[in-house]
Amino acid sequence: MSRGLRLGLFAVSAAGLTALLLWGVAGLPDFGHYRGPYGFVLNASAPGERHVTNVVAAVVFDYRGFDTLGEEFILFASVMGVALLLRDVRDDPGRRDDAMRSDAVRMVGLGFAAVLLVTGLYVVAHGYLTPGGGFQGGVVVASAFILVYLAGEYRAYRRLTPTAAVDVFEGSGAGGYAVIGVVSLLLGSAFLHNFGPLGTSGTLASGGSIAFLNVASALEVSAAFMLLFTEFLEELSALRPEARS
Amino acid sequence: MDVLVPLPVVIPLIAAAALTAAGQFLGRRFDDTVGIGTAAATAVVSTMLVVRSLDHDLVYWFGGWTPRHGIALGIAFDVEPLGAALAAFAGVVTTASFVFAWRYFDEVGTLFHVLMLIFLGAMSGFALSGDLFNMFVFFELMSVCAFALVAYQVEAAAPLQGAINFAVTNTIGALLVLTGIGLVYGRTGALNLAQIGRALEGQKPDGLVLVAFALLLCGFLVKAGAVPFHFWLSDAYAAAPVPVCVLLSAIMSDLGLHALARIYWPAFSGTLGGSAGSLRALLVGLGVLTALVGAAMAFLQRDLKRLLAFVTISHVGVFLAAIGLLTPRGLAGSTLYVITDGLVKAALFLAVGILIHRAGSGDELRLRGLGGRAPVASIVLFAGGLLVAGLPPLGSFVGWTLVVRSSVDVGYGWLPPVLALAAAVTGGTLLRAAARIVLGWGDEEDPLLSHEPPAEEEEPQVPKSRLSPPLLFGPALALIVAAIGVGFTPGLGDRATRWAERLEDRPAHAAEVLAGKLPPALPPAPVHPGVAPYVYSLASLAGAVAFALFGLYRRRLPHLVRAWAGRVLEPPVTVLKALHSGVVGDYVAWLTFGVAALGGLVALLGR
Amino acid sequence: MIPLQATVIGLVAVGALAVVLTRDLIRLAMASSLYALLLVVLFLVLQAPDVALSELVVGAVGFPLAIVVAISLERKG
Amino acid sequence: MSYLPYALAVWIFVVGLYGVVTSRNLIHLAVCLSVMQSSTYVLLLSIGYLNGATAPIFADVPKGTRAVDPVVQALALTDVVVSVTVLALLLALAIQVQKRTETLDPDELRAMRG
Repeated sequence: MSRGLRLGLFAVSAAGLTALLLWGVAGLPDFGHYRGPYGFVLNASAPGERHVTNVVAAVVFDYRGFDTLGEEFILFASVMGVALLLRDVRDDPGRRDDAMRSDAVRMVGLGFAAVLLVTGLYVVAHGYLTPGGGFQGGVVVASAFILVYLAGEYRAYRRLTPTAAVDVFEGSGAGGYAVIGVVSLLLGSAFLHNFGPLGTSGTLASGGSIAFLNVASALEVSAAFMLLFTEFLEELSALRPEARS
Repeated sequence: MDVLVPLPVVIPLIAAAALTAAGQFLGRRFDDTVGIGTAAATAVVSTMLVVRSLDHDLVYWFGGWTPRHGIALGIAFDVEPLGAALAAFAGVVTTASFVFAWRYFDEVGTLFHVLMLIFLGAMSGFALSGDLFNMFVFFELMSVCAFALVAYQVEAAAPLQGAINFAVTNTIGALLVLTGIGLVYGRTGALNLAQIGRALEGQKPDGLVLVAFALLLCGFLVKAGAVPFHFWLSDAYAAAPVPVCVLLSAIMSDLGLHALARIYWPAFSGTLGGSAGSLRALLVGLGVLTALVGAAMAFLQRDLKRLLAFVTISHVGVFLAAIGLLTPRGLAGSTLYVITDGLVKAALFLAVGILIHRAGSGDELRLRGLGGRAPVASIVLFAGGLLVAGLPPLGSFVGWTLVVRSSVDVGYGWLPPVLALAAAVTGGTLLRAAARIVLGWGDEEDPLLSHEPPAEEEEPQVPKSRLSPPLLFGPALALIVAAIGVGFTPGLGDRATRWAERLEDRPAHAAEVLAGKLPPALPPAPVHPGVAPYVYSLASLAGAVAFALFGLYRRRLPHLVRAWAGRVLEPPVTVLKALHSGVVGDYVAWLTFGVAALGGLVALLGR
Repeated sequence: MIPLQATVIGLVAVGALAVVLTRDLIRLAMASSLYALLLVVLFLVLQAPDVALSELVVGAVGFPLAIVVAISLERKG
Repeated sequence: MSYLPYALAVWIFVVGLYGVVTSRNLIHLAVCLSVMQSSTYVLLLSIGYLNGATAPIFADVPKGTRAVDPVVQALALTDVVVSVTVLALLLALAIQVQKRTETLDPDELRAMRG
């Protein structure tokens, strides 16, 4: 099909699709007048039942915790997939030198990395109290390590994140989430049923299993993003002409 | 709640994670063993679920969040025998694929096994889930694994192109599904299918309901590969390595169709039931179109993997037509057909894998007369061709019987002959290939067929000594035998109809899911097929032989006939070939067209 | 609907169009980062801080990655 | 006016689709696909929004405060992850395409047709 023909077909179809979608959304309740019931029921019951202040976290890790298991494995599978697709350019990291950067850049970069690491851990830890949680905090923790790389400390980065070890974290994070569910089964209740003490709302020691699932998720996400970065950065450094010589 | 229910998902996922964490420290044989063991265990657990759900559904609430006052708080798995059978089937095919792939992929360590296991877990979850958004999650999980597995052979351009076309179209399909979910949620405030059904019950379908249903329909049809959403499928399946093709072709496409039934009956039948007649016409029409386009394109291929991909599309059309009849018999027949036919297609893909391995090519013309190098593959090719053409009473004949009966029940007596024609063409194509490869019949060149596939770099070259024959041949033979055997299970068709009835009885199903009220067990529903299914099957078998001979000896026809046939057939063939351009922009344009057209028809017919 | 929400909605609408129409890769990377930030603001005014934080970390990490990849590929190509 | 956020979601979806259909560069195509994906976040979050309500986080708020729907937010979180994974896979594919065929134009990929 020529590009003109394709564009014509698309233009006609897209007009129809737009009309269709607009007709569909016109049947929704007016913006700002959500009628429930699902979310409202959870808003009313979650703080009392689950002793968490962030209901979104309760939905993510408990009421709909099984979705999150799937989500963890989507990320996990995509990391494995990217590793499969980019497997042909694994050069030996030991032979490559660090890029030349000024000491100031290094110091600032490493300082930022430390700040990011602490921030990330904080975001993870308070996930069921305030906005944030395993996913968001995990990405921030991973980006702390990336900053080490960007600051020019390639060898330090590789020492901090040897692929074999990160693989272990990745596997135990994703697998750990599922294993926590299996623990519930072994205790005789439903998969992913809460078994930890609920604790006092508003403190870190609250939420029961949510806390464990949150940590497993953070482990998986930070390892996943580190692996993704390593794969792409290796690929790029292989593309750089100076790295080949 | 039955403790087995989460296991078909959880076992493969935990095994995949453990393999990632520990596999790099252990040997290759360990990976293979874990893969086979896990897939087999999953198949066994899913089979146990079929048995346990024979009398009533197994409803499982994750986290123990049972519904309160009819409002679902958590996610439910709703295990019924047909869905559990599909999950068990996925486990069986994955096991066969792992056995075939024993030390097949040397360079990638654990990655192949990890992705295949996650893929298996995702398929099980997709087949069992009773929650709309949870289905989307497993839909995406299947996709992500499949994208990467298709592009396994990154050195060649074709797998990359196939994976890109696959990834882009299926991601858009998933977005259509998600938009549909959003609309449904905005209206009903529910994600559980039974609860959605109760909320929509008895309402006159308005724009939102019709559009939401159309979006979900189109999204799942993209995954299934129905016309005009099918273009990605032939590119992806032709480029994927054989052990992956087996899974994609035998089960993934058909799961999309089963999802349609699982969504339509519990959630939408209460509001769209009034226009079921027009909806039936739409779905059956689309199914027939898909069956014929797929069959015609299959006939034009010489690359055996691409040929089988188009056979898959044709069969998706048959199943869509059967499910689209919107009767219990249609659904039961379609599911039985999916499983028996999936076993055959898996065996055929493995036979192609054996040919590539033993004779160095997957190209029909280049393999002419070389079948002797792989006798087992030759047997499988012939048997598969006959089974696809419809050899009564073997293989998919049980499902076929139900489909024929159901078509007559709803006044679609014209449907079985048309589907038999599609079976004749696909079966004929396979018999043509088998005769050419094994017996050396036909010409050495055939300009009608598409271009020669790129040189055989698509399969990893494994040293011949490394693969012991039983591991190579065993799975293909076992699958063919299983396909023949399933048809002999006594009373299968009668029982399957009852299982489908349970899914389609919306009020009883909702009471069971949301309030735990078990329905009474029903006795089997006898089918009494009469002679019609035999007649159609024998006719399609005869047609298949005729098509095979036509494909092989077309040039020996009288000159006048050839000239006339050329003038009539050439324009549509050229157009059909040109439409499958391999360009992702074209495919997305067709996808947009399909959504607009189908959505428009649903809107017109549903009101 | 408050004016703030309407304003942000308008900006996001323009942002999406801008991203799609940008064909130069380096500008595309910048446009998409900006678009991610606009989405963060939209999610905040829709009272969804968790999603906003997610989009922020992904926009701050994912899109820059796309930038680096894009630039390197183009320089090489 | 009260349907504006929903219309925005439709707009983003169609605009992104236009980008995908016309794209001459796989990286641009991947970004357009994530733009399309953002339409679903907008749709979900607008559906669950409630006038004058707070976020569903009950730290330091008086009891009985109305909050927006937490479920759509959980769905959107999953959606964000899906978007990232698809972007990562498509970029990896794009890198390989560039290496094998020296082009990023999807229209130039002609290994399979007919």
